[in-house]
Amino acid sequence: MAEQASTATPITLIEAITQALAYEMRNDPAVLVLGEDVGVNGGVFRATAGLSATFGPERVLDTPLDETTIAGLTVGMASQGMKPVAEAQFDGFMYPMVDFIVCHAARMRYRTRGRLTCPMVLRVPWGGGIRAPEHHSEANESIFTNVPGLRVVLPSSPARAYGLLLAAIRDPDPVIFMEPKRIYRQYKELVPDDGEALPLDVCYVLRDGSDITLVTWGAQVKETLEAADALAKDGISAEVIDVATLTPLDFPTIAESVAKTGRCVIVHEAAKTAGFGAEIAARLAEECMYDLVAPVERVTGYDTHIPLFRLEMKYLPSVDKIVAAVKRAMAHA
Amino acid sequence: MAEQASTATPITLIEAITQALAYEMRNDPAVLVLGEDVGVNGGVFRATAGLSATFGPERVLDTPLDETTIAGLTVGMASQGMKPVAEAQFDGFMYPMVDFIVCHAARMRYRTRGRLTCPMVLRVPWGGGIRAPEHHSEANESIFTNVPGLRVVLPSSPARAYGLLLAAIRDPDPVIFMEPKRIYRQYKELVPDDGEALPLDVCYVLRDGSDITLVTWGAQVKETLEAADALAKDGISAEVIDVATLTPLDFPTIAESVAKTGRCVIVHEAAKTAGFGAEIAARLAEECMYDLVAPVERVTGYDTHIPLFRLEMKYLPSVDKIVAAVKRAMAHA
Amino acid sequence: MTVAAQFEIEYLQYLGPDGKPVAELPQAFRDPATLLPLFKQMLYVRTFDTKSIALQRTGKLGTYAACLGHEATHVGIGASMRPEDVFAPSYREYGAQFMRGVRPREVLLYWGGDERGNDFQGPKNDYPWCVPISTQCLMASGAALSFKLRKQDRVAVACCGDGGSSKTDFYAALNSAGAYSLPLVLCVINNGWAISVPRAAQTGAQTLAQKGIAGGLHCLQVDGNDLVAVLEAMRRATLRARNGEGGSVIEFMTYRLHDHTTADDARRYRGEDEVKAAWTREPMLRLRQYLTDAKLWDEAQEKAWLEECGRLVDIEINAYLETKVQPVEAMFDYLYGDPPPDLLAQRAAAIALDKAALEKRNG
Amino acid sequence: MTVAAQFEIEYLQYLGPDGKPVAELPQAFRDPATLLPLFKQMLYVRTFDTKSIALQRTGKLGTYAACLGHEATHVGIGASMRPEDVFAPSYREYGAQFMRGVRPREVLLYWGGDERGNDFQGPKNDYPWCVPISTQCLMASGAALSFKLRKQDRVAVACCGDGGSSKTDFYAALNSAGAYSLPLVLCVINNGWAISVPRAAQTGAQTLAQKGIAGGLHCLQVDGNDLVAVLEAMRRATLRARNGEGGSVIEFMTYRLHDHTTADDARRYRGEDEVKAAWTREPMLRLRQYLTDAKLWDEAQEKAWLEECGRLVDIEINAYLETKVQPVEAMFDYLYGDPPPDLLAQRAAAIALDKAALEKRNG
Ligand SMILES: Cc1ncc(C[n+]2csc(CCOP(=O)(O)OP(=O)(O)O)c2C)c(N)n1
Ligand SMILES: Cc1ncc(C[n+]2csc(CCOP(=O)(O)OP(=O)(O)O)c2C)c(N)n1
Ligand SMILES: [Mg+2]
Ligand SMILES: [Mg+2]
Repeated sequence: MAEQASTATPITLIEAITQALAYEMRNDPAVLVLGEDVGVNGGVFRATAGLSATFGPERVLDTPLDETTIAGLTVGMASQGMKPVAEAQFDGFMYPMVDFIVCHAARMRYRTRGRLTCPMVLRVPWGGGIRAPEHHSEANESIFTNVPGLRVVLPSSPARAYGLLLAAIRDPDPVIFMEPKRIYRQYKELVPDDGEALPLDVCYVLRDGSDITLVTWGAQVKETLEAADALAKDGISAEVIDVATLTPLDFPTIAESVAKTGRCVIVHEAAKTAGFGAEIAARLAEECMYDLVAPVERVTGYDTHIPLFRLEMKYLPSVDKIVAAVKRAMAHA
Repeated sequence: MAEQASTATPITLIEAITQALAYEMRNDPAVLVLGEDVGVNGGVFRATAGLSATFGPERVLDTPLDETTIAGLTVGMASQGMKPVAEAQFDGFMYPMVDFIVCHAARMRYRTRGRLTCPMVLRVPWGGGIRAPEHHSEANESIFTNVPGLRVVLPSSPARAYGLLLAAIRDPDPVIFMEPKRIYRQYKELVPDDGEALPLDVCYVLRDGSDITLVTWGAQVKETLEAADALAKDGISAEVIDVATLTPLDFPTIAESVAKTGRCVIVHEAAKTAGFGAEIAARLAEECMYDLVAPVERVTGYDTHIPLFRLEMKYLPSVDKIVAAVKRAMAHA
Repeated sequence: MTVAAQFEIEYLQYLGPDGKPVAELPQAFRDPATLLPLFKQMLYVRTFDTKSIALQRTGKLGTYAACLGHEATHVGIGASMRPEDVFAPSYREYGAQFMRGVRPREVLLYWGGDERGNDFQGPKNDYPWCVPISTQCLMASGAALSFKLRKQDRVAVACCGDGGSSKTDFYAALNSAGAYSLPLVLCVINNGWAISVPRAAQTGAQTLAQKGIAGGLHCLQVDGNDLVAVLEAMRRATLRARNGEGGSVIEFMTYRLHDHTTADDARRYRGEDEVKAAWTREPMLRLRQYLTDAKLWDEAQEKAWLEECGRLVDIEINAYLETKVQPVEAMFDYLYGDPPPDLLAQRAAAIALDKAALEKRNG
Repeated sequence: MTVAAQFEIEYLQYLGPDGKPVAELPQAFRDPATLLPLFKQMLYVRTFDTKSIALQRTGKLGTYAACLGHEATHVGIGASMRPEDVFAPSYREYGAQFMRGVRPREVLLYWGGDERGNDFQGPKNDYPWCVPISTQCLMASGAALSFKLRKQDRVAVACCGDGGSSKTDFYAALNSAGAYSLPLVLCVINNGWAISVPRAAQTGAQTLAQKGIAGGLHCLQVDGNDLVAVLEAMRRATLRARNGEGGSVIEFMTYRLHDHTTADDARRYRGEDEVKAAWTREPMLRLRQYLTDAKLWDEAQEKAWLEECGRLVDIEINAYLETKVQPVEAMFDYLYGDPPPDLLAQRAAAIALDKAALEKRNG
């Protein structure tokens, strides 16, 4: 709830989102929130819980049920001096927004030589693993990663969610902000409501290691850290990097790690082919070939749709799959 | 023109498209064409010229001006036993189709366990270099390459256009068929109207070489072959592969070539980051590390939007850029 | 003043909330006996709905979208179609689907997280449940176009909600149906709410029926709690469609008596009073009264039939509960008609992994 | 029969094709002197259009979309707006844009392949030309929403074509304008054709104006070749918008006298007769007659003014032709407010490459 924003109790990732929204709405009158059910209902995941009561319905707009509308209104408002934070209710409902994001949001500044800009954020609960119905479990970040002019951000902890969302709202350009819904409530941490934004083009080294670099983002950070723990028991020291800001990509942090470890496994839940992991592997092939002592591996979703929930966990990368890939990499010297 | 279909004169790539459409419309009554201006007008690029006259307006449907509509009607017809070939007038107008392509076309078979299917083709004039207005020059293939259930095809010669379009129409699943508009009329070749389809998951080795593998697709095949010619003069033997069917990818053909040459430069006109070249480089990093004697390079569009036409040629990969990349690769032994 | 165009939207209601006729019943439905099997079907649907909710509450089903209160609209729509027509549902029109031969166990499988729920054994060409709102309307328009082009005497019927009528795909459906004069019936089931967003917030239009005017379609607004009105509206619309007179938009006024889905808590956003009032207008009440007045129904019959419904639904529930999870390869086997080599390799790897995990688990 | 809703669409026309009033002129435009500057502006626009086409034909401009025949509609729309309003054009409403301060050289730069054409020195908040059909309508709805939320007395005006009125974004614009009761005027410029597709193939609706009914908007159909009708329609719609009465859809009936663009050949798909007939209804003819009848205009004045127009347009053309191509880094410099390091590295590489190429060329 917005009112609890400044208390010093540990909060979940989703609460950190709410806290950041409330902070920035207090801080900047140009900021407003819009989406389906974001008002009185506080969002289907409660990300906007309390905001309507605190800031009023004119700053927390329930929209008609149409994602094209949400995207178009958002671009329209952003290009006229407001800072809208739009919500797509689920990842699978984002596709009708692609046109406005690609043709207008990502190009407004470019097209008008800076005369008009598009400082907006599109928040999207992202990814699988919550036993939800169809189209509620998609890891579709790569729809946007080849689009210049956008930023694609995907935090994986309450603190990073808070700091990166603030940064996204303040950024002068459109940011696609994907939220790993599977870990919305995974754990709590202290996130001071100090309005401190995090940088938008930095990868986070979550764990130091010397034998192999594990690169991941989103909910998979959980499995990857667990895999690193398991590997440690086998004497394998894994460095874990949360990419967090996919595009523009902070490759130097990854390169530096691989220069040290010589090995890299990339973990993501989107399908493998042309998933964003490909870009990281490609950069490694281009820039770090002489550092690598083992082939790069990607542990990803299979090249099929994430199944309905009876099978979905078999689709997603798991600790076992990560450990197996690392062991294959460690077999190279 | 459809009527000239069986004559034995050399034809351009765009004429090969028309020839394939006419062939398959004669061959299969379930095939129909729809899009904006495809009827009497014969399409803005004349791809459907003559088809309305030959097959009648019920098989060559002008649609209302809405790409969502085109996509939705196409999926609706395909799932009820027809084989629609839809046209998006230009690459930049394809984005509103993404929702139907991703949520329905690519999933119809999967979702219904094979009860309903979606045998459709979406034809799209693709890419830059024709001094066209805004949104008429985009290389946006990677919007679709991470989507399971689709095929993304991109021919680069009249013969391949003919054979691959036939294959695409006959394929039981949705195919995104992108046509490099810059080389629509680049040259003519003899394309017998024999109804012979080409396989849909095969890369084409256009030129044999031993020193380096150049992997490309679409209009860039032209510059890449020219670069190979230029390199030959310098004593560098470049193998040139036209990927042609991006997804599902025929990686073995590429791997086999790189096993021989030890070097690879990937050329495409889309922006670099998370362009489809990343997937090929990633596969090389995973599967061919021990074959590579030089880092992989990508010669691509920059990570910005293709500019309006006064600057567009400076955005696109050029022979010079390709040659320079090859020379860098050749410096590694 | 020069007038360019004029329009009028008719409202249909035959049975008032108290079960008394408010207008002369249409010829086709004047004999109450024709309504009896449909009333029984409505009771069956409600039984199914109640048990499904219970199933979800006890953890045996995933999120479930109830149809409480929509029974007259759903059953009436299903009853108005021919087998060869095509139905494109959203996600709660079980009443219509049962009339078309979809089995309750399929509904449960779908909400139970198993794609086989969409592999209807009955209506082979009907569309599966459709989560992306209103996209089914446009697919149905495409289906209708395919019927027209092939000169088939078939109608496509699509349902969406009041919220769904804001979706651009809904507009695309009516625009294309008008442009090609297609045999399409767009059923807008106005149950007052789109999750937490009330009907009034969706649009400035006085009725949702009038959206059809934008495409030159036939428009009707009907009392969706009145089975007779539903049947009559559908009769007119399907007749027009079959006669080549083109598409219709019908707005069915009903009410969502349950939460949006089992994942929702409607108390957050709507008042008790509104729900209480809606219960006085719900569809069973009036039809039961009407049939009772016509001496076609009584309490004993109802009791017996409800018992039978319970028994029938339990058979379906058991069939669902007994359906084994698909093998891991099921996620690969329905993606392409002609699966590519890389995918087959992933499939083999997944099977191997699964086997290894099983062996590990079994010791 | 119970009626749920009724609608009527008014048609506005004041000056017939022969320049004689067909109805009493509205108060605000009864003095012909108010029309004179707008007529002159229409002539200026036509001069610009003619010269631009010639420029394209001689290879000095890229594809160009002419506005021949649309002058009354375009100029009338532009004349009805206040500077602080926001205009969202499609791609041929130069007449409206010139009224708002867009310079002809900017139009030429845009069609000449240079993004700086969109960096209007005049109306800083107006939208740039919009190639993806009708998306400007929905952005304008967003702009209108931002005005309403900030309690600014501003109106957003968007234009699209008859074809554009089929686009889902157009529907989304009217739906949202209705839902939020926004100060938005949607101008549908019905020129009979969407490239080769005639108006009749776009929709089954008798008028395009009636699409507004779908969103509960105010709807009007007007003779778009009659400047007075255009002005009156816009006056009513902007007044409603400013009074908080919400959005409007206005259909302007005009005709595309030229090919779709210079890349098109309309003879492929439309008959000469239709075009010939349209020339008798074109907007200059009647307004010239009306002003001549009012003794405000004569041949000599026209000749002098056209010469002046030619001179003025030539200044703009020369300014365009003299504008140097942007440096290569221009493709990097307006992408992000805060450009990332990788992009800056690409920028540096592109500059170096360009320099090397230049040096190579220069020996
Ligand atoms: C494209 C899309 N956006 C959002 C959702 C999430 N969602 C599911 S149902 C629903 C409300 C639907 O309301 P309505 O159309 O009135 O149908 P009802 O549920 O009332 O039957 C929403 C927003 C969705 N399924 N699809
Ligand atoms: C989304 C999209 N699809 C297709 C096109 C190609 N196109 C450009 S103009 C046009 C026809 C527009 O017709 P209309 O809306 O009537 O406007 P007019 O050109 O007649 O003014 C088309 C199909 C486009 N620009 N954008
Ligand atoms: Mg509803
Ligand atoms: Mg037009």
